[in-house]
Amino acid sequence: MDFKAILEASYREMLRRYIEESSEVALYQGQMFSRKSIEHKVSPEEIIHIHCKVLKDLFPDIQKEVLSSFDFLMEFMMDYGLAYQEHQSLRNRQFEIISEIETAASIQENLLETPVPDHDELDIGAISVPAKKMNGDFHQFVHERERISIAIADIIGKGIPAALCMSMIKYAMDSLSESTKIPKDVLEYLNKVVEGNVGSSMFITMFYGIYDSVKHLFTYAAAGHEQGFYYHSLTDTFEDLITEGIVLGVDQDVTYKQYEKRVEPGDMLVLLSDGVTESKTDEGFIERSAITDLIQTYMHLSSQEMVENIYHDIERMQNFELRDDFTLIILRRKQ
Amino acid sequence: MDFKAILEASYREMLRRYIEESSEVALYQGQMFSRKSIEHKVSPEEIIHIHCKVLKDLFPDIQKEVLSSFDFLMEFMMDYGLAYQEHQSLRNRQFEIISEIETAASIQENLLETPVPDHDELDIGAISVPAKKMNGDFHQFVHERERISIAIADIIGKGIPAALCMSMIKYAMDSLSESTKIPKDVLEYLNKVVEGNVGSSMFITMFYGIYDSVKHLFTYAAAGHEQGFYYHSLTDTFEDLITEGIVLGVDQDVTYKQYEKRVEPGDMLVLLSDGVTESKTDEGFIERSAITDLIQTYMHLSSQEMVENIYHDIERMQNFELRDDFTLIILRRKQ
Amino acid sequence: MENESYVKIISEWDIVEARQLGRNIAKELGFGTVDQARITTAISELARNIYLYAGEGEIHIECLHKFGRIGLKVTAMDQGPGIRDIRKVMEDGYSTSGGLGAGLPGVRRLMDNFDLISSPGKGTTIQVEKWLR
Amino acid sequence: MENESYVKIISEWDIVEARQLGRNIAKELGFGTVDQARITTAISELARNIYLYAGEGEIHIECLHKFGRIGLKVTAMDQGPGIRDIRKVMEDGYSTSGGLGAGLPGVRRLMDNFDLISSPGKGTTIQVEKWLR
Ligand SMILES: [Mn+2]
Ligand SMILES: [Mn+2]
Ligand SMILES: [Mn+2]
Ligand SMILES: [Mn+2]
Repeated sequence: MDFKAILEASYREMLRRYIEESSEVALYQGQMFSRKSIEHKVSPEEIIHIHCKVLKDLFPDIQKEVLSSFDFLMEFMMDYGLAYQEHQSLRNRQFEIISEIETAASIQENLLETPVPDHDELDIGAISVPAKKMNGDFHQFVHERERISIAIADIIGKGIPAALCMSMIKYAMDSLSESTKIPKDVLEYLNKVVEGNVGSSMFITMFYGIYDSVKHLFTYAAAGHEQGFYYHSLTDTFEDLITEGIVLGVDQDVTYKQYEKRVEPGDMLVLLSDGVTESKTDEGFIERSAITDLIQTYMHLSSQEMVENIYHDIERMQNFELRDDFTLIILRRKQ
Repeated sequence: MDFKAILEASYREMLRRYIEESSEVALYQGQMFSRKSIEHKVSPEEIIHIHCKVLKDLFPDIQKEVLSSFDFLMEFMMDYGLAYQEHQSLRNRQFEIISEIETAASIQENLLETPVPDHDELDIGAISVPAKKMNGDFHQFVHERERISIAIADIIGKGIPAALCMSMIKYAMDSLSESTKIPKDVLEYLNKVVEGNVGSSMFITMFYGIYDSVKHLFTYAAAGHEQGFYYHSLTDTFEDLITEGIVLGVDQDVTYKQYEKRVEPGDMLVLLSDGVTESKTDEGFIERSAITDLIQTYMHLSSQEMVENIYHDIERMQNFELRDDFTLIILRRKQ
Repeated sequence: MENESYVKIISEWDIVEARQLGRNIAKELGFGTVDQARITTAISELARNIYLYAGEGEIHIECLHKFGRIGLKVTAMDQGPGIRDIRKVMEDGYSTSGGLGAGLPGVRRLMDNFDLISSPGKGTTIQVEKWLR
Repeated sequence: MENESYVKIISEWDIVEARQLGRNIAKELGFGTVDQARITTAISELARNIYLYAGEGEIHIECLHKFGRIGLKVTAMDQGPGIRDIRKVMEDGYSTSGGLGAGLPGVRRLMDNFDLISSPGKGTTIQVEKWLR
């Protein structure tokens, strides 16, 4: 027996039972069965037709006009049926594109993998989550002897174009010679790369810092990037990590200012992308103070646990819809 | 009055008229109106509800059981309604993704733009057309003093992942120091880049050659790339440009063989990607000899006209559907 | 019943007439109510396309008897501007987005066979068939 | 009518009971037939998720009276395996592809507010609300 015959027979039985008993069971069975008919691509106008046919059987003395009303209802449902069939086909195509994007995203993830440095005196945590499949945020740790460099960048824009652009930045970073690894020089070099290669449509914000783990000195510079926070353990207060400097890719000949910070035991550096601070909840954008509040809440945990908990809280505040790529790094000098 | 109230009133009127006259006009109006309700995101279960309500009004003595049957029908339509709402949302997302891919494609096009060198003694033509929106073929000309270098590469795979990978190759090519610009060295360097960066999932075939326009000597090497053709003007014959060498990205320590060809006046170098030779028509794959036949046909034209005509002929042979990215370069030493 | 009937599409009323003709013939041939409605919807869409984009044209309806099977064939023809990008109009989600209705992909779904010939500036001919099961 | 009622979900029959409870309360609160069916479908989906993925759990139904408005709140809770990737299950087309039904995006569409807390290994709590218009 083909599905349509089964459908008709079951429909008759379920409807008869429902009319007799008015029971919730019959309605539940109806819903379960309707999924099967969706699976079998039965369109809604056919359901109307079956309903009408079954009524005629069950109530032989039903008004002729009532029966004929179903012709009208069926006609009315016709376009719904077509929209619904289009749905099936769009969904299939979408799955194709999505699987392509997922492949690209996993290549990207591979490419950008950057293990968090393990250091006796430092406790570092990092999380980076794309809003869509592909990440337009970038971060990288490089650990060479006493120096740990931390880069965090955000391509203006999201998705595939941003990801394309970012794989270039990554490559440019890798080809930095060791001598250039002074924050302001790095930004000036990358600025030229972006200006030359990416075209006028793409801009990149970046924060680049080097932590000297012998002197406990943090040297940094930034190009239009979201300001981080500095946590003073002694006074239990947060301070903005203020930096000046235009985004990468606007002007060939920009120079960047460089800053320094002596890091005391228990102090924390908090670096982020604007996806963290510009999270939008039902009540509007969250305040920067909401981030520092969350840090306070989780401060007793390790840096990695901190960034993960903060991410999960903000994800929930946004109803699980990220509006921008989200990157958060915390570096704490151990007590 | 909001749309649902209008819908209900119109539905009543149209149904009343249809039951009275059984006319096609009423059905046509019903269909037109149903599009409006689709536009206003009215779901099918609501249509069922309105139908039932209107029937009750029009036929006050309708059987109670018939009316209650609509509760069942409504329940049955519920999942159809949800599928239909999902359709709206999927379609919006699809349009978003497509526009994103188009942006990425235009960034890529910008990035890969490579003007064809203009030279007194040489006539060069090039065409590269992606099968999907984004190109997984790559070609580049660099003209420095007497040397013209020509690179042509094909990422195994198409679409977004290939494009992502290719923007890296482009960057790696740009950062080649001048001293490394010997075909076999270039391939060995790029092989290491691909192996280190792209991960095990991506392979790239490449042909790299340097034309010395003083000595008219063409030096070249290839990594698993589709073989080109060499045209001898004197004998009016084609020869395959045979090369040995494994694709990039398989093994760190590969070395490549280098070849040389002295180019006489009227001779031609034909470089291509496998999208040209593996074009599939209704009669199966086209033969490599079909390409040389086409070149013979258009040989009286300039190199640029040649590659464009050949592309258009092959596009038509395939019913305007490219199955792979298509790149064709012809370099002719003028008579 | 004649073997071929047709309706000239000039005004919106002609769309209704083409629908009616199609429904009648489908009924006579023995199509069930749901298929009658599908054939009518397809005709409606084709006629409406003529009315909206070409100004005028014709809808022909033929009975098919081939290999012992019975079917119905609808031909919609006009001398309108033609379709510039056929791959685009046959794409899902293209015409439905603005509430424009089923569009040609919808017509293709409603019927069994679909064929389209169009030359820019010369007009469009669309032929669709549905077979009795 | 009490202010909160609940059904333990252990067998498939309990899904029906939860639906019935929800429909009754929705009706008493004055929701129309369509909204009653929507609330019931949402409850059905939540209860079924508990039954299929957590084995057992509870569906609580409360009446809401806030700012002079009347609403209905459904809480579904279990101590099941939890949801590992919340964003994934909230994605359109993810659950419906296998004919699995509305899924959580469907539940979200059927109701006005949606909230979800889940910890892997500890369980899931979903709260949804619908307001009388
Ligand atoms: Mn961004
Ligand atoms: Mn951002
Ligand atoms: Mn390829
Ligand atoms: Mn290829």
